[in-house]
Parts: sequence; structure tokens; C-alpha cells
Amino acid sequence: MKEVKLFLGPQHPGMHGNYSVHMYVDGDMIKKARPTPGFLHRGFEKLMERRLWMGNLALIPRICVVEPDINEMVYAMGIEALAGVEVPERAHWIRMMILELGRLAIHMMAIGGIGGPTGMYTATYWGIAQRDLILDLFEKITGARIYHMYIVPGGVRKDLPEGILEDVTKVLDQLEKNLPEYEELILRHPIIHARIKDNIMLPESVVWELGVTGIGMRSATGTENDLRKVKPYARYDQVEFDVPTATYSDALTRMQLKYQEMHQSIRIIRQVMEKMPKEGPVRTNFSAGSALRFTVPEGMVYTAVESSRGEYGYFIVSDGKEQPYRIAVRGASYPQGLLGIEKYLTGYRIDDASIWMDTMGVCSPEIDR
Amino acid sequence: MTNSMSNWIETLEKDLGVEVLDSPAKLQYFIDVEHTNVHQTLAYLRHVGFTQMSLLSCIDWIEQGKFQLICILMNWENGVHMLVRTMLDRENPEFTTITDIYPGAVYYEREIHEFFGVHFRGNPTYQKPLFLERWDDMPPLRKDFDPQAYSDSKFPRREHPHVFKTKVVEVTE
Amino acid sequence: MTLMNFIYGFLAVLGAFVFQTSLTGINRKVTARLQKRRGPKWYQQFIDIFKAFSKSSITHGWVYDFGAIMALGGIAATVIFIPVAGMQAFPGLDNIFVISYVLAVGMLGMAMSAAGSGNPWASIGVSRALTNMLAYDIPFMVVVFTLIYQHNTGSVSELASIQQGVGILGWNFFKLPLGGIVSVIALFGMLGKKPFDSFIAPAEIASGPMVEYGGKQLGMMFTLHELMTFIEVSLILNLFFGGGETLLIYMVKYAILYTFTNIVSGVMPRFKIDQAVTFFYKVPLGLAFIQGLLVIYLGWGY
Amino acid sequence: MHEVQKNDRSLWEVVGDYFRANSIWMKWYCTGCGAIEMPPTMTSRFDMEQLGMGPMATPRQADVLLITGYLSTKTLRRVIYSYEQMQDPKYVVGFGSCTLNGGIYYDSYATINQLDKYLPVDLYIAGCMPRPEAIMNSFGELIEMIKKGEAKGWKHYKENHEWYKANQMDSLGEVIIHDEFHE
Amino acid sequence: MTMIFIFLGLSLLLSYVLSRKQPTLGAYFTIIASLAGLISVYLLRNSVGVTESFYYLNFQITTIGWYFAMILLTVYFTSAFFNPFWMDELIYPAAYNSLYLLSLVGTIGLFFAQDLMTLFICWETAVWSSMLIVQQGKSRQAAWVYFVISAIGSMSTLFAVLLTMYLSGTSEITGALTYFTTAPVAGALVFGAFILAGLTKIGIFPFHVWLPLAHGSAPHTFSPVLSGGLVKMGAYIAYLSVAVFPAYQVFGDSLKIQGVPLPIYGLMILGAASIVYGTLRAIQQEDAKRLLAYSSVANGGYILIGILMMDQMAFAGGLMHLLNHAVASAAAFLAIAAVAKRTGTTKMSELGGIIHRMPITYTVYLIAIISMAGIPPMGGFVSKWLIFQGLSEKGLILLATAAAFGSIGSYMYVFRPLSAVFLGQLAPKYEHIKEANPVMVTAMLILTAMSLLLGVLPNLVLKTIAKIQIELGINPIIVNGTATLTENGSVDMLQVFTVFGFGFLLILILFMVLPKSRRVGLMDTYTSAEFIHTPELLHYGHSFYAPFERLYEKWPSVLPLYKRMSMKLSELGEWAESFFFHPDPNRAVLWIVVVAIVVIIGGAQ
Repeated sequence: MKEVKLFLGPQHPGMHGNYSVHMYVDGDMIKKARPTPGFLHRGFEKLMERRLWMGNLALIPRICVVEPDINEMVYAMGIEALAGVEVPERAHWIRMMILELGRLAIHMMAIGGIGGPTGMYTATYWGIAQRDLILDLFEKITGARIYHMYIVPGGVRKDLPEGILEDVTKVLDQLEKNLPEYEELILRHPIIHARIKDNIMLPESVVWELGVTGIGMRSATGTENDLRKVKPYARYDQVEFDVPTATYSDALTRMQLKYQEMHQSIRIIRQVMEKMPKEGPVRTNFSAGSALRFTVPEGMVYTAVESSRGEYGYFIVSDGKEQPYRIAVRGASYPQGLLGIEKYLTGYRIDDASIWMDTMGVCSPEIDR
Repeated sequence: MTNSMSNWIETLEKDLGVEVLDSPAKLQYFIDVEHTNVHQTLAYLRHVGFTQMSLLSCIDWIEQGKFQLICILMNWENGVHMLVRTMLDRENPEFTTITDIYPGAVYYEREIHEFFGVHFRGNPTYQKPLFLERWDDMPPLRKDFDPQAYSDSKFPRREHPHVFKTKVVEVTE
Repeated sequence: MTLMNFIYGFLAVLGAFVFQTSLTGINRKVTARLQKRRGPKWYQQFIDIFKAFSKSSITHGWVYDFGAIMALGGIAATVIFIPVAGMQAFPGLDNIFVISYVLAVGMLGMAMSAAGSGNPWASIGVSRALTNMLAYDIPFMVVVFTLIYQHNTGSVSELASIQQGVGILGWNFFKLPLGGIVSVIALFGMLGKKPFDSFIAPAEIASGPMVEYGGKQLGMMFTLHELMTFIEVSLILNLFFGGGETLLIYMVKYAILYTFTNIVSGVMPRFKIDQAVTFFYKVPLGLAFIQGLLVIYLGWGY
Repeated sequence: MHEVQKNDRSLWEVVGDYFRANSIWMKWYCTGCGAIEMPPTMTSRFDMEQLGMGPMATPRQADVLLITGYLSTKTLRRVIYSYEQMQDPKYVVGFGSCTLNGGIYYDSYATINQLDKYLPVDLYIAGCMPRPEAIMNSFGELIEMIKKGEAKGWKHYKENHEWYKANQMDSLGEVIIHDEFHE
Repeated sequence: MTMIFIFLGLSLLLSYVLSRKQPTLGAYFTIIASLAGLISVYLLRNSVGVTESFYYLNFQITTIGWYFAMILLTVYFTSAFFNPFWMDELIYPAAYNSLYLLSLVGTIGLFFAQDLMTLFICWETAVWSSMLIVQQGKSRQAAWVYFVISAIGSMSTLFAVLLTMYLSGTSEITGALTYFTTAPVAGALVFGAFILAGLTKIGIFPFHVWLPLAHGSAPHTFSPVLSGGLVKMGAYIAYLSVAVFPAYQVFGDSLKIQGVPLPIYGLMILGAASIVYGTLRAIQQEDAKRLLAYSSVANGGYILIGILMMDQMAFAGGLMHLLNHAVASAAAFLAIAAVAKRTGTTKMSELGGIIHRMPITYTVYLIAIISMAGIPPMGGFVSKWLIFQGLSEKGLILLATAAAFGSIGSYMYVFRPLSAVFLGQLAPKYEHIKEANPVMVTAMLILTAMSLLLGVLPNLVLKTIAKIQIELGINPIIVNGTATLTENGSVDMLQVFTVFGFGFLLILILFMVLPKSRRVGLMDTYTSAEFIHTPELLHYGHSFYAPFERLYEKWPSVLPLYKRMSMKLSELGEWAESFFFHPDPNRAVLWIVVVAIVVIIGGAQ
């Protein structure tokens, strides 16, 4: 038979996460690709209907493992919108700091992570060790490394600990110092260029067809389509930052945009530390007496934030009871992870498949839920 | 809400002939349409700048005997999210695919069929299983499906023997 | 050919294995230091290999086993041919073509065994490995032809001894600098070091030919890898760095050369296989030709 | 259920266990959240390789199967398949509370609640998710167990094969799916 | 010797008669006839120099002719074992059997020809009979291409023969050809015409087009003969035109590259080109027979280079490579034919896992390709090694590079059928096939044993070659016991074999000591933990070297060029024709007038 069926995942070193792509390969060209999600399916949308509004806080970060804070943020934003609660000023700034630290962490992992499929393991080792320092910051702030459950409806769970700002500054300084080294090692390496430059294209037409957002969209269209700019949440309208864009979206460009976004995140965090109110409450209570079993007024709302992979949104329906009536999750990598693979992984080589998955930003848990 | 925005909304209302409802969040509106009118509404909205379909989802209003489909569109020029809602009959949920307007919807439709049992005419692949494998019960996101019961019947739980060691305190005089 | 020859040959295989395996272990530590970590124990590689031997195993048919035996047997035989610091088990059998072709027995055996497992990843890995071989061997062969023409001998031990006694500048690496550079680049290809390791790329083809090996066959493959490394590094060492007057010098030179390749490959990603071919046929092949023309037509390099 | 007796190991096995304990190649099956703490464990900060451990590409080459988190039924089939492809002696380590008792997904219709009904787990690491320190610690524990010959889940699986198979069939219906999704 | 010809001629008729009655019987008779030929030619080994005449045909026994004839007869003999099993697939089995023997007669006659006319007649006999066989195969077009390219060879041979006879006044080969020492200009012409015939027959680039077509579509039993045998006719012509024809003296005055005159160097470059070209094209093929055919193109390059070198080492290597390649290539073709007999296809992507059903055929193929790739301890290694030694000793670095390329590239292409046809997943439709028929297995095993013997004791053949070299007056290859000595190095294949066996034994013991492995099915394999139940979908056989092939897939092929040329030629013909044969009578009248005027003016002068 002319075609060989090969599997990229679920248990394959080239696949990050529990996800599978069935590839029909002729020689080394992928003739047909079929995504097979569902290995991480836990039925979140059903489980959330069965938990209290408060109890869901433990559940939601687990939808996206690598970048959990955005879940907490959209969830909190949705409930606050439905309940009409105003969040204290200081909480907004703390949320921004957490979100941007999270963005730094995942971008650091992505930049180091490109070492996996291209074979540059030193980059991976360095990059992930660097990310660990950010996780240490999270641990100091929230008490947990990965799932923080820190951003809660009405604010943040608790105030920042003493002296954390100095620690953050220290980590950021070190990161800023090391970033050019990583750039030299990874983004300017001639062999990496040979592999990812002019390869794994994302043309502008495809962006609209699939509904790809985030870096994918910005690198292809050249527009500053960043939810932080277009419809600012928290206090993103009060900080200055640029949205890096490009009009030629190959894998290298997307990596470079990630690299530039890291600089912007550092810039945002520095501004946050400068501009945030030094004192004040960080959390508003919902209804007195039943902090755990609070209710949310009837209604439905869609909230979205800018994750590292694009628009990440929750559609929340409340029937006024203690539990949500329905929550639907828009995973940011849903378009490229399913239809994108089916239509646009074909024509690439098996050498490129895992780089494709990497740089397109396919995150399996948020697809499967 | 700026003046230009309200003008824009008015134009929409006039062209579509439906009411654009406000929502709790800013820059977000609802449109309720009959399920026969959904396609022309979507086509129009895509034409006026709602090029991105963020989410296609479904709600099971079991008490009313209805499914509600929600199509969330986004306009990147002004950052407006438009939620187009329509009701379907719960007994015989059938809808025509919107993949010719938003090609990205193909997998959302498959997912909704899998989780709710809504049929999509015109989508050749919607009946294939996507997330679940060898599923043998009703679509799981319907309100009358009880995951706890399913889990108990299929996946045995660990039995925690609640044995507490009691410390015998000898009272000595 | 007496019994002593065979005993010596056996000892050569054993010695090569022990030496190269400890060096691999040390180099794993060196790589770890490069990656800012502590790294395993220096004898970790031994434990790994013996562990693999101690496990149970499967077979996919006789060719799967036979290929593995043929591969390791061929490689072991090649080790016997390699002259180490002037010592040889079977004098007169160290012709460079013999060595490089007996090496191919090992390659073919491994390829056969891997393809015999019926796994498509393994077949893809094998196809890449053979392509890789075609890429690095041609520039290297051009340099070898030049060497034979220049020194009028194809015997590795003679080629090594010619360079000795004149000090460091007598090495072919300095006499034929372009050829020396080409051969060191080719060494990367031979050893399957990055950037030329696309045939075992885990993220692409799940470690390629190794994909089905487990247990004793995997242990044999690891042993094979160590012995093959020994052959290839020794070949370059003898041809371009003057071999060794004594065993100690030989070992020191060997360790330096091997560690060098290891450190360089530590900061390299991997080429795709066609990029590797293009690279070898652009740069090293050109250099090798220039070197050859200089030696043959201008007499330069004597 | 048939319990594996504390058997006397032959000298060959004692020596073999020493090697196995000091060189553990893992098949890191990325089943769930726990996988996110594996990269830090492997890379420069915690450096798992100093224990002699390292990731391997395929189950054939691996000694230990890491189940890093909750298992949906779809994944469990693949995990069992992978486990059966591994070479004896093989060990299973369950990560986090999800493998232990279903964890936060105790009532989910898609995830199983208790891994050791389907596969012989030698060691559980508690936590949601276990921190790298905990992972390193328990790997130390695993090494001790292998050295002493206590990690014999694979023997247990062989001897109680019917029991495990029956459990798998009850929950999964079919382990090796015969529908290949050909299109 | 005449007796041999008479005997073969009679058996030719007999086999025709027998085949009319019972095709299989006739086919078995071809085995007997070729065996008898083989034995009787072998018995001639000591009667070198004997001349005989048969009507107008004059023959002389020479060492080289004997050597070539032995190679040919071996190939014919072993391939004949396959004939009985293909009788029902052929349209004209009787014709096939008799033509098979006729081409045998023609080729042997060629090698023993004493005068040029005999040479030409035998050449034509062999070419025509083989062409008639080829066209019984899959494609008529292949036979046509074969015919056209052979016609080029025939015409140039005829031209050279007539010119030589006219100039030198004698038709005896040696005498006629040595005449040209004194007439270098005419000599160059004759040399060119002769070597052109040789090149077309060996299938040297750019005259190789017929070879893959003919080999690929000839009946499976005849492909080994084409590749292992008939191609060697070209090598003989090439030998005549450099060794007997005093090529080095004739071109003595021309520019020399490393001591090789430029025209000969140019021919060697053609040889190198066909090595590279044949290798690259063989890597691309999807059909096992065409792949082997292209490998014949590449090996023809080695033979040509070796013969043209006319020195101690490479010449010996070239001559030995003739034998090695004939044996190995015939064995490989036969193995593929055996597979084709059982499965009905030679497309590699449709086969797979045949080893589990035909292990002996697999072993035969394995040893054949080890020899073809030039890996010790099989025969191919020694000859390639000698060629390498010769080339590097002279410093012909470009040729040496091409030779190395072909040698390492051959690992790639020979491995491909091994992997795609024999290894890998066994398709369910081949679940019930059986090992090849014992008769076929016998033939294959004979060739395999020869390959091994040639590899371990190459000196058996090298001694004969040394004799040829002495006859030609060049330094003979030195053999000493089991060792082969050259100026820059020596090799003792028996020792290499022993050491290899020692290493193998060592590992075998290790393997046996370790715990026994458990047998699992082929489908129990690593699939990233996903499930698959279709063996065909797990068999990697199509576009095996896709990344490498892509590097040169855009390179132009020669065939379209030829097609365009033939098209232009026929257009030219039509155009010319239109002048003379036009429906418009005015044109005819015009031409008559023109001719008349020319005649009148010419006559007037």
C-alpha cells in the first residue's frame, strides 16, 4: 500500500500532552492527518454543573495545565459580570501580575520547548529551569506551583506576601539578563533557522477560516488583535505595552513574537509594581453569611481573556442557584488543534509534525476538557 | 457606550429586524432568532465584520423541553462579542450546519452532537465520535444524565475502611 | 593465525568496550555540566547496558535476532581489525577499506534487524541512517583517497605511524588541514552526534531503529553503539591525529577527541536528513575536493 | 486474588535488581496534569539523571511506566496496551490523587477512580499534583524497593492476570479497540 | 569447440520440438543443454590458442574468452532452472526456449570469435534473439527501445568492422586491431565506433535507457540473463577496444590526466556518471526489478572503469567484478522472480514480510545484495576494493569519489527491496504462500554458494585474471596463498572471514547465554500506544528514501530528451518526405525538373 499509517501520540516523544494525530504518510510526506482528541476528556462541563460556584474554583485551573491562571480569571470575570460586583482596585493589579507571570512561564517553556522537536536539549534544560524560578514566585504568592486557585470571584484570595515585590524584581532582572542568551542559543541558531524558517506557514486566509487567535493571528495578519488592547480587562488600559505583530507567519516568526511578548510582559509587570495601590482590600465578598454557598443572579455571559495561545473564553449560564447551570469553555487552541490539523498538517513532513504542534500552540487539555 | 456604538447597534437592528439585547458584560450583545433565520443572520453578521466564530455551544433547558444553541461571534475591529441564540426542540433536535458560513464550526458541531445529541444536516462528519470512545449511554451533557451513577456503575471506587485506632489511655492513680 | 591472535582479539573487544563505555559515562557528566546539572555517575553507562541485558526480551522473528547478532558480530570483528597504538590482533588486516566495509556489516545487520521488527518508525529510521551514511561517507572517502595517494599505503597502522615522531605538526590534521576538518565533521556524522542524528530523532520517529528493542537486544544495540564509537573515533585518530605512540597517549588523545565532539553536539539542534545531505555535499565535499586537488596536482601537503 | 509470596531471589536476580535499581528508564506517559511537573524534575533544577533515570521513547525500552495523573477510559486502554508491551521486570508509578481514588474527578463519567484495579501499581505519589521534590523522593523510594526486590507488581500482574483482565473488561468493555478510525 | 556449437544448435532445435509438444519438457531441456555447454566449455580451459573454423565462422579459444563464456554459461545455466515455471505465462513458450539457447550460442560465439565478421554475426544473433524474448514480456515498447539502442551498437560495430577490415586488410581480430598503432587517426574513429557498441550494451550513461525498460519488463526468468549475462557482451567489446586495440598507444599523444589519455579518461567519466546516475535512479525505483536493473547500470560503470584502467589492480578488479556482479545480480533477480512467482507482483510497496514465508529466498537475496554492495566477506568486496586501490593509487580522485558514491549508495538501494519485499509486515493476502519450488531454490543456492566462495577465496579467480594480464603484458595481480597483494596494501579474505566468524561466534554465545526471548507477532509493535489492525498500513515500502529522492527528483531524465530527439527526427523525415511525396502534383513535376536540370548540367561537364 502506498500510504503508511503513523501515529503521533498519544504516547510519542514528539507529542506534548496526551493527544494523538493519525497521519497517513507517503514516504515522509503527510498525506492525510486526523486529530484524535479525547484522551484528556474528564467531562469538565458536566462536573462544573454539579459543583458549587465556589467549589468550581478547584476544578477550573485543571482545564489548561500549562497556563491555569487564565481559567481563574475568566471564571471570576464572568461571575463578577453576572453579579455586578466591582473588584477592589488593588486586586486588579495583582491579577495582572499573576497573569503576566503565567504568560512568562508558558512562553519560557515554549521557547525552551522548541529544543525538544529540534533536538536542542540544552535549550530545553535551561529554559525549563528558568521557568522554575517563576514557579517559585507563584509558590510564594499563592502557595502552589502550578494550580494556584488565587484569582477568585471578587478579587484575589489573599494579599501579596511581604517583600514579594523585591523577589519579583530579582527574578525579572535575572530573566531579562538571560533572555538574550536564550535568543542567541535558540532563535538565532543557524540550524534552528534551517528547520523552522519559512516552514510551517500560517497564511492569513487560514487564520480567518479556522478562527485562530493570539500569536497565530497577529503573526499572520499584522493587526494588533490582542484582547488586552481591544477590550481591556483588569487594568490593562492603564499600562503601556506593545503588541508585537508580523505579516509573515512561519514558525520562526511565531517564536520571535513569543520572545518579544516576554519582554512586554516584563514591562507590564514592572509597571504594575510601580502603579498598583500599595494598600487596600483585595477581595469583595459576595453575600454575607454564605461565603462558600453564594449564589449568582440569573443570566448568561461570555467572558474572554488573552491567553498565550489566543482568545480563551468561558460561556457561563446561571439560573440563580448555588451551582452554575452550564459552563462552556472555548479552548484557545481548539481551532488549530482540530480543524487546523485536519486541513493544514497535510503537506508537511513527519520531521515537522511535532514542531507544527508546538509552534501552532496546540494544548490538548483545553481541547478535551 | 459611545454614540457611534449605539448607532452601529441601531443599524444592526434595522437590517436584521431583531432586537439586540444588552448583556452583563461590556461590549457584548445577544440576538435571539428563530432557528430558521440563524443562517441569514450569521451570514449578515459575518459580512459586517464578525469574522471570527469563538464558540458554538448548547444549553439543555430540560424544563422547557428545549435545546438552546449559542453561537458566539467576535468582531476584532471594535471588540464586540455577539451571542446569537436559537431554540431547538429537545425531542427532535435538528439543525442545519453553519460550516458554510464559519468553516471552523465543523468540530464544534461534532462535539455538540456527541454531548447533546443534536443532529446537524449538511455536516458529513458530525456523527463520528470525537472525545468519547465506545460511549454506551445517553449524550452526557444532557441534564438528565447522572455522571455519578454512571461512574459508580462502571468504575469501582476505592473503599476506605474507616478504622480509627483508639488509643487506650491507662489511667493510673 | 594462532590461538594467541584470537585471545588478543577478544581482549581488544573487551578493552574497547570498557574504555569507551566509561568514557561515555564521563561524557554524560560533561554534557550534564553543560546543561547546568549534576549528571549521572560515571559508570552509569555500564549499569544501563547490564540492566538491559538482565531484562526479559521479545523477538519478532529470526531475522530480528539474527540481524542483531550479525550487527554486533560484525562490529566486534571490526574492533579486532583496528590498530591501537601500533598493536593489532591480526597484523596486515587493517586496510582502511576493509575496516570501513566491515563496519557496514554491522550497519546492515542493524538495519535488517530493525526493519525485521515490522515497525514503520524503524524503517524510516533505517532509511534515514543509510542516507546519512551516504552523506558523510563521500567527503570522508575523498579525504581517504587523498591520504592513500599521498602516503601510498592503505594500511591504517602505517598511516598512523607515518605521522609519529615529528611532533604535533606531523599530524595529517595539520598537514592536510582542510581534509582534517572534513574528517572531524564526518566524525560527527559517523557517531550520529547532533546535528546529524536525525535517524534516531525521538521527537520525530520515536528513536527510529531502536523503537522495538528491549531487553537483551537493546543491550546489544547499546554495546554496538559503544564499539562503533570506538571504531570511528579510532579511525579518525589514527588517520589524522597520529594514533598514539603508547597506549596512554592514545587514550588521552582519544578522550579529548571524543569529548570535543560531545561538547560541540551539546549545543546543536539536529538537521533534517535532506539538510544534512545538502550540508555535507556543499561544504565538506567541496573542502575535500580542494584538498585532494591541492595534494594531487600541486603536490601540496607533503 | 493471589498474593505474590515473598520469594527468595536467586543470585542472578539480586544482581539484576541492583542494576535495575540504579538504571531506571521511564516511559513517561503523559496521561494528565502530573506531567507538567515532570520537565522540572528531569531538567537542570532537580536533574533526575543523577539517580540514573532518564526518559525513553518507547515502552519496549522502558522499565517504569509513569502514570502522570487521571486516566480517562480512552487513555486507560492505551496505558494497558503500553504496559503489556513493556519488558519484564516493569514497574508502575501512579502520580497524584487521581490515580489513587479518582481525586477531584471522582464523579466524572469519563475517568476511572482507582488505577490498581487495572494495573499493578508499585508506588503511588500523593498530591495534586506531586511536586518535583515529592517525585524525586518517591523515585528514591522506588529504587530502594527494587533493590530489595519488593517491587514485584509485574509478577502480581502475571499471576492474577484473569482478575485484572476482568476488571479491565468491566470498566472498559474492550481494551484493544478494533475500530481503527480508518477514513 | 565446434562440437559445442553444433550440440547447442541441435539442442536448440530439439527444445523447440519438445516445447511444441510439452513446454515444460522443453524448458527442462534448456537446463540440461546449458549445463552440458557449461561443462564442455570448462573442459576447454587448457586448450588456449586452439583455433577452429565452422563454415565462414572462425573461432579461437582465449583465456579472456573462456572467462567470459564461463560467466555467461553460469548465469544461463542457473536461470534456466526457472524456465519450466514460466512456461504457462508465456505466449510462445517454444520460441522462448529455443531463443534462450540461441542467444546463448550467440554470446559464446562472440567471446570465442577470431575474426571480425564472426564477431559481428554472433553479436547480432545474441541481440536479436534476446530482443525477441524481451518482447514476450510485459511491454512491447521496452523491446523497441532495446532494439533501437542495440541498432546503434550494431551499426557502429558494423562500421568499425568494415572500416578495420578495409584499412588493415585482415579480419583476424588481434592482427586487425593492432594495425592501428600506425594509423592513429583512423584508429580513433574505429575506437570510437567500437566503444560506442560496448557502451550501448553495458548500458553506460547516456545509453542506459534500454536497460531498465528491458530488464523491468522482460519475462522474470530472462531478466537475470539480461543483467548478469548479456550486459557482459558490452564489457567484452570494451575489453577488445582497450586491451586488444592499442588504445593507450593510439591516444598516447593526447593530453593526459594522471597518466590516462584524455579520450579514455572521458570514457571513464562516462562510467563514473553511470555509477552516480544508476545509483540515484535505483534509489528512486518502486519496482524491485527496475531497481536491480538500474543497479546493473551502476555496476556497469565499475566494470568499464576497471577495464579502461589497464593496470595491475583496477583492471583485475574490473574483470573480477564482471563475475561477482553476474553472480550476485543473477541471484538477486532470481530471488525477486521467485517472489513474483508466488505473489504475482514485483512492486515493492505491495509486498512485505515475505521472509516469514520464503526464508531461503530471503537468504539468497541477502547474500546477493551483500555481494552487490561490496561488503565483506562476499565477492563484491574484493573487486570493488581492487578498483578503489587502483583509482586511489593513480590519484583519479573524481572517479574514486564516484565509485565510493556508488558503493555506499548501493547500501541504500539494495536494502530497499530487502526491507520492503522481505521484511516488515506480512500482508494477509500473502498469508498462505509457500517457499519457492525446490528446483528454483537449487539454482539460487548455487549462485549463493558461488558468491560466498568468491568472497572468501577470491584468488581462485584472480589467478585466471593474472593470466589474462600476463597475456596483455601488464603487471599481473599478485596472489599469495589466500592473500591478495597490491602496491599499497593487501587483504587476506580468508582471514577477514575467519575474524568475522570469530566475532559472530562471540556474540552468538553471548546471545545464547542470555535469557531466551519471547516470540510476539509482528503487529504487536510500538504504535504510539494506538491500535491498528491492518498490516498493510504499517508497512513502510513506498517512497522509501523520500527526503533524499526529493533532492534530485527535478533533475531531467534522459528518456524525454531521446523522445524529443526522435520526434524531431520524424518531423524532419516528414518534412523531407513532403518535398518529394506531396499530393500536389506540381511539386513532383518541380522535383523532376530540378533533377533533370542537375543531371543535364552534370552530364554536360
